[in-house]
Parts: sequence; structure tokens; C-alpha cells
Amino acid sequence: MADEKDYHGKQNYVMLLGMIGLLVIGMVVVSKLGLSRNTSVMLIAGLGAVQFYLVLANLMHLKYEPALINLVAYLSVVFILLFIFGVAPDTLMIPLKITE
Amino acid sequence: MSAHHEQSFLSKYVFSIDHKYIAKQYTITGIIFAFIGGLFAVAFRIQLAWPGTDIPLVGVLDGMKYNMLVTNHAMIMFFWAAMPILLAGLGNFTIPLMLGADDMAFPKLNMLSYWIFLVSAIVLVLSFLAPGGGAATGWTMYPPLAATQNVDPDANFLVNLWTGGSLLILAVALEFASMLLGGINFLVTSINMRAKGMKLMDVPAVVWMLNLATVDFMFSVGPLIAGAVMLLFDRIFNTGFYDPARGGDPILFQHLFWFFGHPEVYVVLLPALGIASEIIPTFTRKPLFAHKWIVIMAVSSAFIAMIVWAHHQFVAGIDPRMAEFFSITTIIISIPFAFIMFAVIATFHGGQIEIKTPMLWILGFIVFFYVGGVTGIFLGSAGFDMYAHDTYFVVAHFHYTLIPIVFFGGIAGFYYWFPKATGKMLSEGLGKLHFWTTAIGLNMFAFPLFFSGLTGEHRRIFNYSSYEPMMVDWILQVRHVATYGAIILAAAQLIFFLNIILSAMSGEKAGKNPWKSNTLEWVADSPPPHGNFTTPPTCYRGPYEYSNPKRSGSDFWPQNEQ
Amino acid sequence: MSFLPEAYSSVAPEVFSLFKLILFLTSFWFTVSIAALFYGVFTSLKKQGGKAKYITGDDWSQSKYIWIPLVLVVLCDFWVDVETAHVWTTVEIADKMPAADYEVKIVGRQFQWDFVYPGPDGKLFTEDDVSIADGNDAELVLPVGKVMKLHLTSADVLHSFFVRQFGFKQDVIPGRILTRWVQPTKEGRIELTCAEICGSNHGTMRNWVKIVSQEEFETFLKNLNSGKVAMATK
Amino acid sequence: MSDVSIERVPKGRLGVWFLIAGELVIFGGFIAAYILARLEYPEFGSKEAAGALNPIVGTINTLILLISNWTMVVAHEAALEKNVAKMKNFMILTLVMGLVFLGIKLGYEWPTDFHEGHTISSAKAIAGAEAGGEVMKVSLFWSYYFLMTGFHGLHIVVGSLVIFFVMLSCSGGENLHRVELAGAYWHLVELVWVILFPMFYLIK
Repeated sequence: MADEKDYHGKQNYVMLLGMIGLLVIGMVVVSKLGLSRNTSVMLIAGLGAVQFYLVLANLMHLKYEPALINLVAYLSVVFILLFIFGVAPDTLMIPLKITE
Repeated sequence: MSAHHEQSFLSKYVFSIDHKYIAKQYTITGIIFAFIGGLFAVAFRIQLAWPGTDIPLVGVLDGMKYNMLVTNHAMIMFFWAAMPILLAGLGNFTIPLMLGADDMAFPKLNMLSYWIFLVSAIVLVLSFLAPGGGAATGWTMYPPLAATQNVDPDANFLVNLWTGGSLLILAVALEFASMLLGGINFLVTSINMRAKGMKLMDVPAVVWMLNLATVDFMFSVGPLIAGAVMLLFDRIFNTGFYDPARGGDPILFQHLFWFFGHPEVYVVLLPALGIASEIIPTFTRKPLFAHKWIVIMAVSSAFIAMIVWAHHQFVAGIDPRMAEFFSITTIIISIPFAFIMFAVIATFHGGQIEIKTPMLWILGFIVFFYVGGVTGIFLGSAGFDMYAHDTYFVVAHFHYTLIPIVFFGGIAGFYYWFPKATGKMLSEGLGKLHFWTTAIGLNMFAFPLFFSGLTGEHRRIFNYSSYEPMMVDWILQVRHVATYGAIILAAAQLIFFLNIILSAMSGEKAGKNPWKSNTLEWVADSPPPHGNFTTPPTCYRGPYEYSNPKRSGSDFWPQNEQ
Repeated sequence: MSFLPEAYSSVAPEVFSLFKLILFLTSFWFTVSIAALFYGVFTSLKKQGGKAKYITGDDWSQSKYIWIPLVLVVLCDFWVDVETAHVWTTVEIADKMPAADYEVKIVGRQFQWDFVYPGPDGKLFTEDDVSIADGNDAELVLPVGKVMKLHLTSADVLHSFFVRQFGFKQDVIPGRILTRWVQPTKEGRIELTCAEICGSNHGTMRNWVKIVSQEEFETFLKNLNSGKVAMATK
Repeated sequence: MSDVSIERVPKGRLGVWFLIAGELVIFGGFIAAYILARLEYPEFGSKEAAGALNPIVGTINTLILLISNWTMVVAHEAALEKNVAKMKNFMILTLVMGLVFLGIKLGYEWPTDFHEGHTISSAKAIAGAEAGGEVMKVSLFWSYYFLMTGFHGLHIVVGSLVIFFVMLSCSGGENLHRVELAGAYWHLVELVWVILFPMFYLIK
């Protein structure tokens, strides 16, 4: 293997674990609050995104990796979002077509 | 790994972890399948020209058989011929050699990906033997047809798995997995194992293009793998992802399919352009015109390629506003390719052009690919695609893109690197004969189809007798000419095999650098030993320093020389 | 283009003229580029003791020879985009659609087209709709000069509603109804084909479009509602 | 991207990251398909569908998977400190957690759903407006649910095997860098579950 000198900073994983755990609980609570559907979906999606970032950046050490790896990792997410936004208008269009 | 160590026959030729042998395995497998696919094409071309003829091996074609041949012709040519030859074969051979590396980053992974590929090929062949014959749904596998054909909802899932459609989907998924692993290998190798002193712009354009192709593949194939699994489940577990009768949405599959299916075209196109950008400077003895910009444009085209997919679905019933957006992006993508083609053409001016066989093939590639390229504008324009979609205009268009890419580009690369791969030269005379016959075959076959397509002759019809306007005299003539062309195209490849056999028996020895080229692969012996380079080369300059005034004596300046 | 079919609908001429525009532009660029290519090749073939020019194309004095053409290409692209958007909008965008005089529902099934006309109440999607299902002989009867609203759907798999002379096609999707419109401009009997592979007999899926004068169309509707048309079923 | 910063990366790590990107796109394909289908069919949130899943069990499972990721990170730190014994213990803990997750999913959740008559192709027939007769839309949710949780479970199995063999190969204290690679793959499983959990259990 090439050089194994590790450029990963130390970090407090217990705290990280706690944060993500709280976010999970938070999502469940939000889903139980009986808010209007859109708000709850928004909130849950937001919390989920935060967890996603925490896991990716800290657990998987992405924030210590060089630019290229960040590019690759985030591009994969970007293209999927692109796909969703590209197709969403199509799937949303269907009900109104049926009822014509 | 250490250079030059003894290997048993099996570990050297069969379970080889040497990138050069894996490249040869890919290429040979690809050529075999290209031959099978070609025979399929000849068979249904004969049916089109002379309906109801009893064709040897396949018999008289009815609608089902015809659809099956068309479907598997496309599938084989795309996934089991173009991909292994132009991506896996070319990449495995050139990337380590041109970067001055001793092998791929993960040789064992490399071997694994070839063997997965071979398994996928075997599954494909099995799909022909399944009850009901192979898949006959068109290569796009649009559900609900693909989700229900030959499927018995009450039978258990093994029965439904043992059908042409299911096996084909399985084979495609396996093939993608193999190419994905191979792609990881390409990228890691090109990033980590470049020769000492090789900066990004010293990397030859073909390696750039291969990596771009791999990136496009990696980021676009996921949705189709997911979609293929869902389609398979629709077939074997009676789920309803795509079948409206079970509550699904057939258009969703089309999106999943084309999100991959369009970048796939660039996955095979970019390596071909890369081959051109290697061969042209070598035989014009000139630097590649605006090398940096060609790379930049290739990168941008690789990105735009990800957001044009829906132009295959203009008439599929998608949201019309979306169609307008995708029409614009589709026509925008012509800009980077226009630039690349202009730059390539500019490279010829003021050179010392020697039209050896590889150069001849590349000239053919440029001219014929131009035809395919400009006719792409017609179809990219949603307004006219409404009429031309699914007619022979489309067929002619994509045969004018893919045959130049895979045949002309790929074979040019083959003639160019064959001396390096085997140490023997190929015969110039036979090579030129091969070129002219192939060129005649292509144009006889594809060009007339533009006209019959314009009259609205729609595709995938096994017998036009039910359509009066399609039975007029000149269209019948067009079908005959096209069929003769297809037969010539197929027969011309025999010259190719003859050429290879002759060179294997009595080809003249190729030196280390028969074409007087700059890039690093020509530093190694031909054929390069296991481990490629006796001493790892160091890179001092860009790959296209031909006729540099600073260089006295010779008109080329290898990358590894001070 | 003599190869293109005769136009039978109000939009077909626009579609075909779009084709001519693109043909003009692309053939111009094709000729220019290929001419430049061959000029380059034949003026710089290998000569004894000749030396190639060292042109990197990095500075503007050289690269302008491809940047300027590129800008022109972009302009042509823009032109094509504008024309495309115009044609596409007129044909496909629902709210750009002219007011419909009549409606018909067209159902593709393996391997034939069925046509559903409004019943006595003159409205579609009601109980008394009359459907014409007559294998490959069923005719889609349209009045000349009137705007016909087409409700396209399928009963089993994907098909594609394609009448060459109308200049457009539309895939029909089971479980969805897509609305397009056509305004026939000539009387006559032309072919309605399926342009999306739909199974073993896709190659025989052909019906007829019969374009008649408005009076004949009215009488046709009357006969339909009084069950005088063959194969008409409620 | 300057060359230096790239060539500091060991090739193994690069390879794993490209693999992760590829896997992310594949999962992304499923997730995108699910989201799009869900936009199309509001009844996904109905009592027979998302409503029938038990969020409590899901939450417990999520936390278990989360803790297993934490133990994996600790194992990696131990590997950095060349503390093989600690590393092995925490990797074993990770494996146990992974198996518990699978146990709950395959041993409790899926059987309950089956018991309630929800299978991958289970259907509740409702009159379809234009689809001709009966359509069975509710089944779609369960198709997606079983498909995607199954695919995720498959990755947990693969990840556990990877961790197991890496553990064996590192038990002598050699090639410890593999621990991080195995860990990265294991975190991918968590990464995906972070999205799957709310999508299936919480959004009604």
C-alpha cells in the first residue's frame, strides 16, 4: 500500500452518535406531531438531509478527503436529484390527464 | 507487481490478471459477439428485402422471430460488442501503458470484471434457448410489453425467470456490474498510477476520454440497474412497478432507461474520439489543435450528456414543457462536439499527412460520423422528431453514428495498437481493402434508409405488405440495396480476420515504435512483457509534441525523453 | 422534399418546413466542414523532406479559425431551437390548442385501433359512447377543416398513433389519456399505423383514417348513433 | 484538483470511494423511483400502506444500526492506534449489531407484514378510472418496501461479510488500513438507511 500516514483529525464520535440519534428521535417526534403534511414532510426531509451530511462527512471522513473524492461523492447525489427533478413534472402530470 | 516472472499457461492466458491479456479477452469476446449480432442483422435485412424467404439457421421469420432478432441485434451490438471493445478492451490495453504503469490498480478486480462479463454473455446466449425464444420487446425493453411477454402470472418465479426477457434483463444487469468494476479500475489507475512527472495535460486525450466515458457510465447506470431489477421483479414476482394494469407507470421505466441510455452513446463515442485524437497527430506529424480545449469540451459534453435523456421520449407522452427543455439541451450538446470536430479538422492543415491504414479509418470515421452528427439535429429538434421518431430516419441516423464509432473508430484503434499488442504488423493493402469495402457497405446500407425514413417508413415491421405507401417500387429497391449493403458490410469483416491470420503467420516484425509516436506505450517492447516497462518511464512533456522546432533531428519527441 | 408525404393536416406543413430549415443549415455546415477536411488533407500530404508546421492552436491567431465558426454554429442552433419551440408548442401544448369542434377517443390494442365517438348526448366519456371496433378495417372518420380533439389511450401495451400525412405521432399509454388535436386539410383515405413495437403482430397493425366533408361527417355521426354503422357497439 | 492532493490518497481508498459512489447512484435509482411513484400515487401514505408500518420498531432498528456504525468508527480508531484487540472486539460488536438489525427486520417486521397479508405483490383491488377494470395500486408501496429494504438488507449481509473477512485478515495486526475501507462500506449502509427510514416509516 502507498503511504499510510493518516490525515484524519481527531473527533468526538460519542457526541456525533448522540447528535444523529437525537435527529432520528426528532424525525419520529415530528411525524407524530400531526402537523400539516407538507410541513412535516419538509421537516423530516430536512432532518434526514442533516443526518445524511453528518454520516457522509464525519463517519465516512469525507471532510478529510481530497477535493476529487468530495466531487465524486456529491456528484452522485447531484445527478440523482437532477433525475428526480427532471422526471417529477411528468409523474405529477398524470392525474390531471386521467381525469380529462 | 514485479516485472517478468514466469506464469503457467492457465494463469497467463485464461485466468490472467495482466491488463493486456484481459484487454485481448474483452476484445475477442466483443468481436465474436459483434459477428453474431451482424448475422442477426443480415438475417432480418434479408427478410425485409425478400419477405418470407427461408433463411438458413433461422428459417422463415414471423413477427415474433423478427422482433427477437431486432431486439437482440441491438442488445448484442451495444452491450456485448461496443462496450467491451471500445471501453473495456481499449481502456484495459491503453490506460496502463499510456500512463507508464505496470498494470491496473486492482489486477484481480480487473480479472473479476472480465469473468462477470463472460457470465453475462453466457446468460445472454441462454436467453435465446429459453422457452418462447429470446426477448422480442425492442432493445429498449419498454413495459408493459417487456413486463408481460412470455410471462405466466400464476407460474412460480423460476418458470418466469427461465424466459428470454428475464434472462436478458439479468444479463444486462450483470454486464453493467462488470463494467462498473472495470470503470473503478480505470479511474483509480489514471488518478494514482501516472508516470513520474505526468501532469493532467500530459495525459493523452484517449485516456481522458476513456475516463470521462467511465464517469458518465458510473453516474448514469445506477437508475437503470434499479429499473432493470424492478422490471425483473415485475416479470417474476408479479409486482406492478411498470404495468398500469397493476397500478404502475410505464413512463417511469423509460426515464430510468434513457437516463442511462443516452450517456451510454457518449460512453462509446468518447473513446472513439480519443482514438482519433491519438492517431491524427501521429500521422499528420502535428500537435493536436487546441488540445486543452478539446479536453475541456469533452468534459463539458460529458456533463451535458447527463441532462438530455428525455429527447428519446418526445412522443412518449411526457410533459410537453419538459420536452422543450430537453430539445434545447440536446441541440446545445452539438456545440462541444462541433468544437472537437473543427479542432480535429484544423489539425490536418499544414501537416505531413501519411495515409496509413489507421489514418484512413479515422478519415472515414470523421466523414461518416459527421453524417450521423448532423442528422442528430433533425431528431434533437422535438418539432421534427414528432414525425421522424421510430422511422427509418432514426435507424439510418444511429447506424451512421454507431458504425463509424464502433467499426471505424474501433478498427482504426485496432490497426494502430495491433503492432504493440502482438509485435506483428498488419498488411497495409488488406487494411485499405477492408476499409473501402466496409465504407461501401455502410453507405449502401444506411444512406438509402434516410429517404425511406422520410416517407414515414416506420421501423420494427417484419413485413410491409399491409402498408400501401411502403410498397411502392423505389422503396422496395431501397430495401434491396440496404440488404446488399448489410451483406457487404458483414462480408468485408472477413478481410479483417484474414488480415489478422496472415499477420499472425507471416506479419513483419514491428519495432518498439512503428508509427514514430510520442506516447509512453511505444516505449515498451512490443508485445510488452508482464509488467510492461523494464524501467518505469518518466514523463517530461505533453503527448503531441510533433515537429517541435525546439527538437532537432527527428520530427517527434517522445514523452519520456529529455 | 419530395420524399416527405403529402400534408393532410394543418400542422404537417410546419413540421415539414422545420425539416427543410434544418436540412439547409446542416447541409451547409456539413459541406463546409468536409470541404475544409479534404482541403487540409490534400494540400498537406507527405512530401520528401517536408516538415509539418508546429501549430498548437493555443493562441487566438490560430484558434480563431475554429472559435468563429463555433459562434456561428451556436447562432444556427439558436435559430433551430426557436423554430422547434414554435412548432412543438402549436402541436403539443394543451392550452395553445384551438377550440375543438368534435372529440373522438382512440384506443390502441394488440393489434388494431378502436375509435369511440360521442353518443346522442354529443359528449365523450359518457354511458352512451359508441365504439367502432372492426379489426384492422375500422376507419377513423374525421371532418375536413374542423378541429378534432383526439383522446389517445391504450388497452394493453404501448402503441403509437402515427398518421404520416398528419406529420406527428403520439405514443398511447395504458392507464393514461393524452389529448392532442388535428385539423385535417384534405379529404381522402390514409393509413393509421402503430409506430411503437407492441408485440408479435406489430407489423400488421394498420387502420384507416377517412377524411370527409363536414356534412358527410354529421350523417356518419347520425348513422352511428342509430346503430347503422357496421361493428358499432354501445 | 492538483495532482499532489490526489496522489496522497491510497488507491484502496480511492477504489472504495468510487464503489460507494456507484452504489449511491444505484440506491439513488431506487429512491428516485420510489419518490416519483409516491408523488404519483398519494395513497402510498394510506392506512393499508405506510400507515401499517410500525415506526417504533423502525426507530429501534435505526438506532441499532447507528450504534453499529459508531462501534465501527471506534474499531477504526483502534486500528489507527494499532490496538488490535480493541479493534477486533468492536468489529465483533458491529457484526452483532448488524445481525440484530437483520434479525429484527427479517425475523419480526417482515413476518408481521406477511401475517397482515402484505407481500411484495399483494394487492387491494380498486376500480381503475381508465386502466380498464380493476387496478391494484396499494400493492406498489409494499413492492417498493420489500424491494428496497431487501436490497438494503443484502448490503448489510455483504458489509458484514466484508467486515468479518477484514477482521480475519487484520487479526495479526497487518494491513490495518483495510479496517477503514470496510468501515466506509459499512457507513454506506447507514447512509442509505438514513434516507429509507423516514421515507417508509415516517412520511404518511
